[in-house]
Amino acid sequence: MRARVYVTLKPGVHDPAGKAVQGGLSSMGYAEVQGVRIGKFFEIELDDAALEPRARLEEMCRKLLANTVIESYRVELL
Amino acid sequence: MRARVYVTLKPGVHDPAGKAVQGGLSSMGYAEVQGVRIGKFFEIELDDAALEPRARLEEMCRKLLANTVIESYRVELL
Amino acid sequence: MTPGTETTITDEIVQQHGLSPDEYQRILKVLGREPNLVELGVFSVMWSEHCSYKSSRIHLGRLPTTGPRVLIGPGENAGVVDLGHGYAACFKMESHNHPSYIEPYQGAATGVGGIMRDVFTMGARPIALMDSLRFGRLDHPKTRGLVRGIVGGIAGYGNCMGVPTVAGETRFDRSYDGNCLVNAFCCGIVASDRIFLGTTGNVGNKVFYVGAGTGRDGIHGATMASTEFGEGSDEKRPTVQVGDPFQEKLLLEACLELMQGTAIIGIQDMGAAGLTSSSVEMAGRGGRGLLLRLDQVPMRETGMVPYELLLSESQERMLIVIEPGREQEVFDVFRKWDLSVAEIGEVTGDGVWRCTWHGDEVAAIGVAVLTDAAPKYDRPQAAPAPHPALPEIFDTDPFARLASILADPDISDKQWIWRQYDHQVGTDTVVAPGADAALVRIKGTQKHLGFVVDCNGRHVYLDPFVGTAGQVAECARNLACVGATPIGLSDCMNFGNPQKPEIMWQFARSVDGMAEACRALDIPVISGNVSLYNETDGVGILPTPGLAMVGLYEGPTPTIRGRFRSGLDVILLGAPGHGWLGGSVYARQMGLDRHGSPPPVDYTAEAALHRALRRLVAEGVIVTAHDLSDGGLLVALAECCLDVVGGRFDAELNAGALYGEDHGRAIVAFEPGNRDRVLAALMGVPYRDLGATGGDVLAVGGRELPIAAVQAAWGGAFEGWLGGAGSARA
Amino acid sequence: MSRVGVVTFPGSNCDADLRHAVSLFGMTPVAIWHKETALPPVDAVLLPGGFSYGDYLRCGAIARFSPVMADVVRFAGRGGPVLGICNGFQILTECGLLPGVLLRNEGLLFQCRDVELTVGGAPTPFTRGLAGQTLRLPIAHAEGNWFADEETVARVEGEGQVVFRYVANPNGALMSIAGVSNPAHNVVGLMPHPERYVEGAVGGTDGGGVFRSLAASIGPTQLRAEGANA
Ligand SMILES: Nc1ncnc2c1ncn2[C@@H]1O[C@H](COP(=O)(O)OP(=O)(O)O)[C@@H](O)[C@H]1O
Ligand SMILES: [Mg+2]
Repeated sequence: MRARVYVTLKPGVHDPAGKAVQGGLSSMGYAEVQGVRIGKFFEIELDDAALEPRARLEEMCRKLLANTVIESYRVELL
Repeated sequence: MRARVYVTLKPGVHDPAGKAVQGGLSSMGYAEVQGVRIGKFFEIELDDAALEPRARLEEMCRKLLANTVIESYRVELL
Repeated sequence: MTPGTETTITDEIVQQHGLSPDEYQRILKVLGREPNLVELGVFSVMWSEHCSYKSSRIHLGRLPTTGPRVLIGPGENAGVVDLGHGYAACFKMESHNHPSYIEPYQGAATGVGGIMRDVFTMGARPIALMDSLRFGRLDHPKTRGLVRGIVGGIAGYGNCMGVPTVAGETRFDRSYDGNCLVNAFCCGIVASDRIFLGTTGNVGNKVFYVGAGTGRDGIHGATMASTEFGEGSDEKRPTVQVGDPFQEKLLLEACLELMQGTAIIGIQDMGAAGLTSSSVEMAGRGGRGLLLRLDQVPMRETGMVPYELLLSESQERMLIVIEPGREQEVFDVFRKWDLSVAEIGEVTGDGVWRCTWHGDEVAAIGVAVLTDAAPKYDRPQAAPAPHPALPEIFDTDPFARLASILADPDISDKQWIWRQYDHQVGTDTVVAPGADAALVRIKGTQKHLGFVVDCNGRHVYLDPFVGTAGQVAECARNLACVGATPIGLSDCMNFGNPQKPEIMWQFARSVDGMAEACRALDIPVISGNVSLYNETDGVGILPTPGLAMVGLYEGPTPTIRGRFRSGLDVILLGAPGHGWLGGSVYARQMGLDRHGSPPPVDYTAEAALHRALRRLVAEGVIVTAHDLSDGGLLVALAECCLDVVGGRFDAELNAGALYGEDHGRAIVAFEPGNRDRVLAALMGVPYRDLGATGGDVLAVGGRELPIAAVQAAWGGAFEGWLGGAGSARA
Repeated sequence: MSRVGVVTFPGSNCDADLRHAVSLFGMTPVAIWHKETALPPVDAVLLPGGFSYGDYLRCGAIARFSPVMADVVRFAGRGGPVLGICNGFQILTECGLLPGVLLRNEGLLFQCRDVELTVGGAPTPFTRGLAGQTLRLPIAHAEGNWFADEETVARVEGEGQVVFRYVANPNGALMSIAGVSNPAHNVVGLMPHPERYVEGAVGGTDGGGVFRSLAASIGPTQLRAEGANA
C-alpha cells in the first residue's frame, strides 16, 4: 500500500527558499511568476496489512513529518 | 493562474533524507512503514495572461527547479 | 543462470568499458582465458587510469617519500607523519573533478566524503579539511552555478561531519571553462602506535562489510574519471553518487570506536571502484586471496546483480577484516550506530580474488593479475613550442591598477566561500581561513599544525619544472608565516590528456620540479593523487599540480596575524627581487599571461627566510607576517591593510617593483621597540625598511589610495559577481 | 564537583567541544548517549550543536524522539538547567520546551562568522551577571532564522524570555532573536556557540560567561584559569 503526504508552510510563515526561487526565476526572465512557495512531500510505502493507515499517517504527520507550528499537512492514500 | 510543480529524485538515486525519516518513524514504533522517499513541490502563482504556461514551467524545471541529473519533475496546472 | 557470466564479450563491450584493444589482449594473456562480463567490469576499473596510475606511476617514483618523521608514505590510503610524543598526522589530498562538473553539489560533497574516509580508515580522527578549486572565466555561463554548487557541496558534507575546513584556494582561468577542478584534503590525528592498514592478515580471517547499503550509484564512475569529456558525456549522468554525510559521521564514530579494541586486522574504505578495488587492494597488500559472497552484501535496492555490486560507488562504506571469533564486537559497535553490518567473505590462501553469488562462482582472478599485471605506460613526451617572450610593458601609472588587481578573481576576498564552511568546529582553529596558512592546535599538547594548499597554474604552464618548484617554496613560506616547519606534502596532479606528448612532458617536468624542491627544502611527499584527462573537446587545462603542505609548530599558541595594526614598523625580508612579471597577475591583466617564464627559486635563500620567519613567530617579536606571492609587494601590503589601518611605505613606482612575483620574500611588522630583537632573529637574511603603519590611506612611493577603497575593491568583487538569489537547490 | 550532562545524538558534532568547555570551568562533563532511557545523576543537561540525523527533515525533528529526551523533558520540568546550542536549540524548539521554530537563513547559506549579541535580563542559570552585556560569539548554521506567530512573539517579548538578541541580524530572525528561554527561565536555547570562545588563544573568551554562570548556578566550583592554552 502506498501513501503520499504533503507538507506545506502555513500562510504567513516566511519562506526564504521560495522567495529566492522566485527571485531567481524573475532574473532569468520569467516575469509571469508572481509568487513561489515550496513544500515537501513524502512517498510512503506501507505494509499491506497496515491497520487504519490514514489515522496512523496523520499521527505521523503531527508527531514528526510536519511541525504544526508552521506547517500543515495532507494525507493521500493511493 | 496557479501551478504546482513536483520534483522527485529519480528512481535508484540515493535519498538520505528519506532513509533518515524512515529510520525515525520505525524507531517511533511505526513498523508498517517500509520505505520513504522525499520530494518537493513548488506552488507557483502565475500572471493570468501568461502564455503557454505549461511549456514555460517545464523550461523553468529544466533550468532551475529540478536538478535533472538526479531529479525528475511533473507540472500540474490548477 | 547467474547474471553476468554468460554474455559473450564483443569488441564493442570492451570499448564501452574504456579498455583499448591492446589492453584486452593483455587481459586474455594474463588471465589465460576470456573474462566473463563481471570480470571484464572488474578489469576495466582496476586497470583504469584512476586506480592503476598506468600513465603516471613510473614518474611518481622520482619523488622523495622518506624522512625521519615519515611513518607511512605513498601506497596506503593516506600518508602518516610522526609528530612526537605518540602523536602522528595522517593526510592526503584527492581530486573529484569530473563528478563535480557533472553534478557540482554532490560531486564536491562526495569528494570530501571520500578523502575523509581515506583518513579515518587509518585510525585517525579528521581535524582539518582544505579545498583547492579551479573554475573557468567569471563570464562563462556555467561558472557561477559551478561555484555555488561546489562550495555548497563541500560545506554540506564537511560541516555535517564536524570537521573544520580551515584553508583552501580558488582560482579562475579560461582553461577550466569546461573542466573545473575540485581537490579536497583531509588531515587526521592518530596515535603513532595505533595506525590501521588495509591488509588481510591470516587465511581464515573474516571479511566484514560495514556502513551504508549498496545501490546503483556511480557505476562506471572510476572509468568516467579516466575518459576525456566531450560530446555525449551527458549520457553518463546517471552515474552520479549522492553523498550522505550523516551516514559517514556515524561510520566515522563507529570505526574509531571499534578501533579502540583489537578486533580489526585490516580496514579499507570503499572509494572509487567500490567493493572491487577495496577488496583487491587489501588482498594485494596482504599477499592473500579473498572470497566474497556477493549475495550477502547489504543492498539498498532490489534486483541488483554481481556486476553492479562490484562496480557500484555507493558512498559511506568500508571493508573490515577481523580474526574469527571477534564477530560479535563488530556487530555490537555498528548496530549501536544504526549502520549496516554483514559478514561477506573470508581471506584465502590461494592468491585468487573470488566472488560467488548464491553459491555460484561469478569471478575468479589472481590478485596479482589485477594489480601488478596492470599496464604501465612510459608515454611519449615532447616539449611544446616555446612560449612567446614577455614583451616590455610600458605602463605610465602602474599604481593606478591596484584596485583592479585587488578585484582580480584570483586575488579578491573569498569570504563568501569560507564563511559557508564551519572553520571553527573542534575549537582548535588558531589561525582561520583568510591567512597565508591555517594553524590548528592539538588539545592537550603544545603542538600545532599548519595547513596550506596552493598552485599557480600560470607559473606551471610557463615552465612546469620551475613553476612547480616555486609552488613548493611558496607553500613552505606560507607555513613559515604562521611559525610552522614543513613535515610533509600531499599532491594532486591535475593534468590534461596524457596520450598527448606535450601533456606527458608537462607532467614529468612538474614531478621533477616538485622532487627537486622537496629534496632541497627537506619535505617528504607522503601521499597524493593523479587526475588526468582534464580537458574538454581537446582543450587542456593549465597544468595544476595542487600542493597541500602540513607544518608543525611546537610551543605556546602564537599570536601571529596576517593584518597590520596601527603603530608598527614594516620591513621586507629577503632579496629585493628582480621585478619578475612572467606569469604574474599583472601580466594577466595586460592580456600577457601565457608569455615569458615564471620566477626562479633560490632554495638556500628561501630556506634561510623560512628559518627567520619561524623564529620571529616563535619568539613573539612580530605582530604580522605575510609572504609575497600573487600580485607582489603592493598586493601584499594592501592585504595587510584592508580596512584595518593604512600605512606609508617606500617602493619604486614601476610595475616590476610593485607587482613582480619573485619568490623568497615576506613582509613582517613589529612594535618599533622590538626592532633589535627582530633584526637579531633574521640570522643574516637581507631586509629593507618599508615604512610604518597608521592612518587611513595606503601610501606607497608618494601615491596613495584610501584603505576604504582598498577594502571595497578587494572585498566587493567576488561577492558582487555572485550576487543575486542564492541557489534554489540545496 | 558539579556534573554536567552533554547528550550525544547521532550526528552531534559539538559534543566534545562542549565537554571541553565544561571541564575548563571546573565542572565534570558527563557524556550521555541518546539511547539512554534515563539521565544519569547530573546537575544540568546540555544539548550540543551538530547535525542530528543529518538535519534531513527539519533540524532537530528526529532527535527529539531519541529515548533520552523524555527524561530531559522531565528534568526540565523539575526546574533543572537545560541549555541547547545551535542544533540543541533546534531540538528544544521541536520538542516544545522552547517557543518558536528555526527556519532557513534569510540568505539561504550556511554562515560561520562572529556576531555581537546583547544579553537579556531574565534570571537564567546561564546568564547570571551577564544581563545588559554585549558578547562577541560565532554562529555556524544554515537554519537559525527564529520564527513564531505574532501571539507567541508578543508573549516571549512580554515575559522577558528573549535571552540573546543579535546586534546586527545575520539570518532574518524575528526581532533579531538569537536565543530564548522557557517561561520558568531554566531552559535556554541559542544559535551562537559560546563553547567555541572560551580560550583567548582560540577565537575569544566571551563564551566563558555562560559556563561561569552555569558553574555558579549549580554549585561550588574551583574555576580553572581561562585564556590559558589547555
Ligand atoms: N601524485 C602522487 N604523489 C604521491 N603519491 C601518490 C600520488 N598519486 C597517488 N599517490 C599514492 O598512490 C596511492 C593510490 O592513490 P589513490 O588511488 O588516489 O588512493 P585511493 O584508492 O585510496 O583513493 C595512494 O597511496 C596515494 O597516496
Ligand atoms: Mg582509499
